[in-house]
Amino acid sequence: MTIDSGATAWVIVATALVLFMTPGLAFFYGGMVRRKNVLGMLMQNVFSMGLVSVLWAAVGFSLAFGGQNRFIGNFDFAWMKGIAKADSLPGYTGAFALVIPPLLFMAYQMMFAVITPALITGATADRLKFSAYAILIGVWSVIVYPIIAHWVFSPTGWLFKRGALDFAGGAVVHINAGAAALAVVLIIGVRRSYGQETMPPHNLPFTILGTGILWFGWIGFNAGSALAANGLAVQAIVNTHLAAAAAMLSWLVVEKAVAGHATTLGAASGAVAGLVAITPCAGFVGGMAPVYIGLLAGVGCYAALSLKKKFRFDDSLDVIAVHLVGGILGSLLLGLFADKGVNALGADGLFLGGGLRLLGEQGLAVIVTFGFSFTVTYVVATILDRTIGLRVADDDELVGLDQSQHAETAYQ
Amino acid sequence: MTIDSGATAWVIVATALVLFMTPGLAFFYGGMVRRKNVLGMLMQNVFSMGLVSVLWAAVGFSLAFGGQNRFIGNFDFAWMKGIAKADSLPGYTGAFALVIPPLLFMAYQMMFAVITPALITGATADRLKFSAYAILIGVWSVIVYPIIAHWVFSPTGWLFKRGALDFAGGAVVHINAGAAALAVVLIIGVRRSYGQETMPPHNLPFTILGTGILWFGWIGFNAGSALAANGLAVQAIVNTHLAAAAAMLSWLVVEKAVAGHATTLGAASGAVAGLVAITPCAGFVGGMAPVYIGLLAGVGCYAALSLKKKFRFDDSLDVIAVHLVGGILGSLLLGLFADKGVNALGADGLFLGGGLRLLGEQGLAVIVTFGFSFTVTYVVATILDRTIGLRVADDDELVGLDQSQHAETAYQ
Amino acid sequence: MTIDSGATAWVIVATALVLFMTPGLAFFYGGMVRRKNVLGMLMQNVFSMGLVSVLWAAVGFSLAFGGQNRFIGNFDFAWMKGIAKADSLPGYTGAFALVIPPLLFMAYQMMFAVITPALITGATADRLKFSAYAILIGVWSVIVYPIIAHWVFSPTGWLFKRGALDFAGGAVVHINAGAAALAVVLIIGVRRSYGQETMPPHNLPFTILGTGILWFGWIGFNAGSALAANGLAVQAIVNTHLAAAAAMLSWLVVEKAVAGHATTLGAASGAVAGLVAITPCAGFVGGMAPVYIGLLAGVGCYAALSLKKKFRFDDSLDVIAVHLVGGILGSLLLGLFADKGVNALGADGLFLGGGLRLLGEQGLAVIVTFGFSFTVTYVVATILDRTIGLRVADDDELVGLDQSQHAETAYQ
Amino acid sequence: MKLITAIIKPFKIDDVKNALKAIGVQGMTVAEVRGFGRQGGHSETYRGAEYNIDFVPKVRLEIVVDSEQVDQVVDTIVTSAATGKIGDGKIWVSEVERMIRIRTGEEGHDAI
Amino acid sequence: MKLITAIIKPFKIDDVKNALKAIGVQGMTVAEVRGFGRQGGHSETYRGAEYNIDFVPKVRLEIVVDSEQVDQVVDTIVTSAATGKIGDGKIWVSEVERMIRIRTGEEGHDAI
Amino acid sequence: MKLITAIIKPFKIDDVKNALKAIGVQGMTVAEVRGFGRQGGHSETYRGAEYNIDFVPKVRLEIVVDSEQVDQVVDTIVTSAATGKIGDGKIWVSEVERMIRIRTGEEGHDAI
Ligand SMILES: Nc1ncnc2c1ncn2[C@@H]1O[C@H](COP(=O)(O)OP(=O)(O)O)[C@@H](O)[C@H]1O
Ligand SMILES: Nc1ncnc2c1ncn2[C@@H]1O[C@H](COP(=O)(O)OP(=O)(O)O)[C@@H](O)[C@H]1O
Ligand SMILES: Nc1ncnc2c1ncn2[C@@H]1O[C@H](COP(=O)(O)OP(=O)(O)O)[C@@H](O)[C@H]1O
Repeated sequence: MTIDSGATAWVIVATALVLFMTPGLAFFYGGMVRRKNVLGMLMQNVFSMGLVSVLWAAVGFSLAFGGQNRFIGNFDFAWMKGIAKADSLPGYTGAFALVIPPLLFMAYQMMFAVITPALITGATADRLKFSAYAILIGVWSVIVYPIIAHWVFSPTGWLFKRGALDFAGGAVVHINAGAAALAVVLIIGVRRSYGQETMPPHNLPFTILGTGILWFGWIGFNAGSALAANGLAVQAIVNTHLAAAAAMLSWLVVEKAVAGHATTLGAASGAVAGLVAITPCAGFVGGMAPVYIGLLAGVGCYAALSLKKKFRFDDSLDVIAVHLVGGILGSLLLGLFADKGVNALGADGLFLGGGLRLLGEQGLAVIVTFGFSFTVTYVVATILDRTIGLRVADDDELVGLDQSQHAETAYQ
Repeated sequence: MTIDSGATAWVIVATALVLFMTPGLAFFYGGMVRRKNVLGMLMQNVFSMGLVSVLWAAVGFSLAFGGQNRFIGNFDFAWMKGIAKADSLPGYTGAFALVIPPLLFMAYQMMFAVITPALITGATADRLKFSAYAILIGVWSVIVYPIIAHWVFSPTGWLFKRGALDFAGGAVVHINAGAAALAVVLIIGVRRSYGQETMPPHNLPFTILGTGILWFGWIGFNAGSALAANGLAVQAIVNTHLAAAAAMLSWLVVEKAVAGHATTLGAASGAVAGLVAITPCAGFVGGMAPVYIGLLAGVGCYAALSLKKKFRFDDSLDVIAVHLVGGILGSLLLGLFADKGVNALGADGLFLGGGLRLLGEQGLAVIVTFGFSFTVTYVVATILDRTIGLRVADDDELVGLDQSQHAETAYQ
Repeated sequence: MTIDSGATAWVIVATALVLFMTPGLAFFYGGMVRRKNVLGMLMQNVFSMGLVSVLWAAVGFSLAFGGQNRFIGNFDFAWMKGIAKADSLPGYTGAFALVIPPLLFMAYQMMFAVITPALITGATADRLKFSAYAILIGVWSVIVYPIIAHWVFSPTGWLFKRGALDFAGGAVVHINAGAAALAVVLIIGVRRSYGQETMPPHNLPFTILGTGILWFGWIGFNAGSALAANGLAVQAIVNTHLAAAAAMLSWLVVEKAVAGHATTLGAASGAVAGLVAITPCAGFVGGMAPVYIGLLAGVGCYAALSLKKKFRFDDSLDVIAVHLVGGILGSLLLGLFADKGVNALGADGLFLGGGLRLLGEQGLAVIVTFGFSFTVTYVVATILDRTIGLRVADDDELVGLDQSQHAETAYQ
Repeated sequence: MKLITAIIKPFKIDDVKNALKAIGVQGMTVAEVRGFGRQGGHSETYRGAEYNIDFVPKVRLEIVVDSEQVDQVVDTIVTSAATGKIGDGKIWVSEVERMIRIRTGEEGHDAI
Repeated sequence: MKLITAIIKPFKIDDVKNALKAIGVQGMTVAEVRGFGRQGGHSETYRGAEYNIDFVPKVRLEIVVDSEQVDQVVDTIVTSAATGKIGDGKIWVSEVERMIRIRTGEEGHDAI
Repeated sequence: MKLITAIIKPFKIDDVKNALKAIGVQGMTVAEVRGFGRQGGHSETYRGAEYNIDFVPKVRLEIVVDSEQVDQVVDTIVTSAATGKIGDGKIWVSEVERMIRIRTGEEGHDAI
């Protein structure tokens, strides 16, 4: 096992950057809720940094990356056992063996595990009981996230082996979280007075702040997934940035055309949509492809906003339109734009002469990830709802989460 | 072409840091405008991340760094063509050949191209029409920025060849943006009720937040410009930090003496003034020079605040006093303090026994940059003003940019 | 002296991260004060970035790391003299010689010197005169901080030589600042109407923002202290993150049990308590130890909140409970959990079979650091109080620091 | 002419506004206020220190109407703002001597 | 003594204040409020969802004056606050029975 | 019934509230306002540009009480809000014709 200090330097920083994304997400969402619920939102996000990290050290990492089974990890690395010297960790053999300490790989992946369940909070904003949330993401981080991570990210996972590509978590993070969000939203129901009362964002500057932090952190998320400081990481940073930029533009253009104004919330949403869509592709495409992917993501996610109207669910802050749809779009577009010239470990997509094979694998990964996450989350959330209840009492919702769940007031 | 993974790691991070500066700038400015214009300000900054990035990938980078012509680049790298393997890129030959992937150089420079036009927004705060802004910076990022970048940053550029020094963009970024800001401000005119109504900053904590992010990001801006993780980068980080610190102190002292109080806005402004002034010098001076440069920048930029009163233009958030004057100060002070002992690629300034040669070149670079940017921007802005109009309608200004341009309310 | 570019890359970034912590701290504290004092708080923190940096370049670094004396440094490196080529700097010899430029070591340490006195501001919130604060931290950064840094961090310092361990500043930063805070608080007295008027936090989202920035920056603080991009840095990042996570959880559990609700301020406070406690331990423990240390820190610091009630001092934002007690806890727990297997330069604690030796040294370091900092600060603060006065006039306190000290209004 | 001042629960503002619109009220002025009353406040505990927050957020409406309209407006507010729970708020009515529209200088009934 | 309440456009506050100062008004109290009226609101579309913002920002002035001064004050407000566009606001006048200065306990005219 | 409106210094709100509670006042409504008066404002200089901030932060209390209680309430406010320094604020009293509790529809004394 050779350790490269440049690669290690970069992945340490990338780990810090991804960590910073969760507070960023908290503000991205927190700005969009009503004033009486902002602390509730910030808390749910920040709490994931606490709970999920400890669970990851305890069992999550091991369940995701331990052992050779194709469907699930094992407990070899549970309770931080033997990670530091884990030559047996998948990824540490062969021509493309990792050149960073295994423990760093664990830390980097931990930050992904933290932010993924936090994404759900946007869908259930303003009504999810804090205790139910804590249990939900606790369970989820043990029986949903590590399993999908294993399938897709671990070289021993079955989707990985089949050739599905997911550079930084289009499926593992975004489709996974989006599907879970949809499941919980269907059970928890719409916000009180949804559709009657106006519920505009209470602090859009916070949303822009969150967007800035997310964009910044996403460079760690995507370029860090190269797990080295090399040309691949560089390609990923360029792709990531260009996709976000392009998606912001296309979202704004469509918004201007449809609703009459280009909004700051639209700029923020478009950028995030682009970041989501490029996530699976970041290390597998090149040239102007990220711009095209971004442009399509901006339009596609904007169009997906209408889903919740059509199907009458209350995905409060559009997790489904942005993360689920954006993740699916990115995963499938990779089947078109993937370019082996960019990454020898990748494949050629339809446009690069690779035929439909990759697109098929991507489609399978999308369906399987969505299906597994949605189903298991639906069951877990149902059980929670029938026992302690997912949703706060009506009065608590009226008075707001800040006061009812945390006995605090955001602004005095 | 040898790639060093440590250098690559650092420049990737520096790229992310410079990216983060644009949201930082958005908050720095956003806190200073009135409550009804904060989203307008945030949007203009964030929008630059979208538009300019895509333009940079399309043609900007190539116009700045392609080919061997002394006055302008070419289209060799347009539409992301052949950058990844660009051994022909200037800077990749000779004893000091870069050791980072060419694509990373492109990405790093992209972030400079993004933030530069965003700097203008501070001068035109509260009255610039969003559509006019979008066109203005779009055009500007193709016909102004890349050309000046070519002259000064590209080893084939004429100012570079003459020996003008600009480590991280004193001329390319700050004088350039400041001159453009002045041109636009002269055309767009003063804010409605300027001088009659009080227009104090609406959220100074946001301005401090922005300052913190800018200072943090500026380490990427200046130390990243070493394009390697070596002693030069380290010298740049030390110089950058000390200049910011010293300029904060001198600004506060003068402010206390003149106006009676040391203000937080003064601390923020001083720090940014120091950061601007040290930008051209960061990799060319050493010892206590950054402290002296900072002290002078704090005083000089504070004094420059009165320019707008004297000449009765409404540079709303003092882009000219801070960026134009700060950039000029830094560029000229480099003619005094430059030290070849710090950087063999630099020169000795007057105080180090180098005579007046460097100062002369710096003066020429200042004049040429200012003249070109001011003139071209003036023409572009005039055309815009005569056609679609630069300025929002009176009623729109009254009601604020947030509502009139973006149909949004910042705080509910 | 060999320079490793990966190590250099990482420590440059770590320097930037620690720099970013001071604005983060400003917001962490700033959110907790009343609306009329928020700028006063932000200013005090930001001002430390100005003043202390310049003092560090002038004399601080040299006093901390110059020469071979066991009790104090010298002036060898004062005014930035000869740092760049300082092979004579302690730490640059032997098997574990540093592989980063000495100037980078100076820059990295500078950021520690900046944030340490800023920590005090939380204790004296809402009543400390700005001029007195400026002088206090100026003096303190010359006669307190460098001396303790010398004792503990410099290989020639007496506590270092005895074998006291402090990876990233449990004693040098947290106990030191906490002791100084206690001294100043005892002299300055309670806030006007303390205990009668309600003084709840005015902007908890800012506190959460600050927490996010602090957590992010702390990775630079602790993992950067490895001064290389190696396995030790990785161990430190993992330890840091897990301790913060665990402490957040234990604080929230206790809070829920005792006061009925898990609060966002509690989540923030717990995380910071964990970060403080792991600071001395970050590079000396492994496995699940950070989780245990974190859990204990959360409970311990929560319990320490009652100290101020019992002893009736007004440590406004709980610097003593979080930093002093957290720092002491961490330093002592290291005596139990230290593991030479993690770091050959460390030692084995009680639980790893090392007996009580390390615990004894840690105890000594705690007592000595506390005693020195408390005593000297008490004397300095008393002199200031008797001369210019530490505290603002009653009317100034009523009207708030923003207006009385800085003639500014935070929000309009 | 009369001034009707109503203190209501914040989340009722849309309902009340719509109900008033429906009976032809064409203008009103609204402010965010804090109320102290039987409803009582709540306590918040920050790091172990308990704060009693006696005031609860309320919204204050002012509506100037012709004297004949008072009863209808009052009834409409009562109906649309009531939840039946403590803290629903108060309405009080007082005399207005003059009412002027700034734009036109019109007075009295025309100014409303 | 009378209480004059005026609802005006926010950007007019400086003009009105200065005009009132000029005619010798020595005190007033100002609050930020939201108004509903003929001016109508506007709609905001967040991610495709349209919100009708019925309320527009206004500023509310309260000035207690001697009865003789009422006309002058009202006229001054009308002049200085008017833009001639819809939404300029309203003024209403009501009777005040007592006025007390807290600092001194003075009553009536002296307390103003 | 009377409406007592008091403009006081913000930091006095807790004292006043407690004093009023002590004499049996069961409800009041409070708003943050800005006052202009003899106290004068202050000036703030941002980057060399001076702004005169004429308005100082105040708190506005509204209390509806039975007519008999007016004197006691006014006196209590005067006592608990006074600091003896300029800017302590004003109290004014006006007539209320009706008072209704929204929850129950009760009127008059019972509604307070
Ligand atoms: N005497 C009063 N004068 C002015 N406002 C009052 C008075 N009493 C109550 N209020 C306002 O009415 C609100 C509701 O009153 P409260 O006593 O809590 O419940 P209810 O309306 O059910 O009687 C209070 O929060 C306060 O804003
Ligand atoms: N009947 C009313 N009672 C109280 N305030 C009113 C009333 N009608 C209007 N207002 C206030 O006056 C403002 C302006 O009224 P509006 O009808 O929009 O225009 P105009 O003043 O030109 O008639 C409103 O926004 C509202 O604040
Ligand atoms: N005529 C008035 N009408 C309404 N409010 C007033 C009037 N005069 C003063 N106020 C309010 O009372 C506050 C205090 O008044 P001021 O003249 O400053 O001091 P004092 O209360 O000591 O006379 C002002 O800030 C303002 O809010």
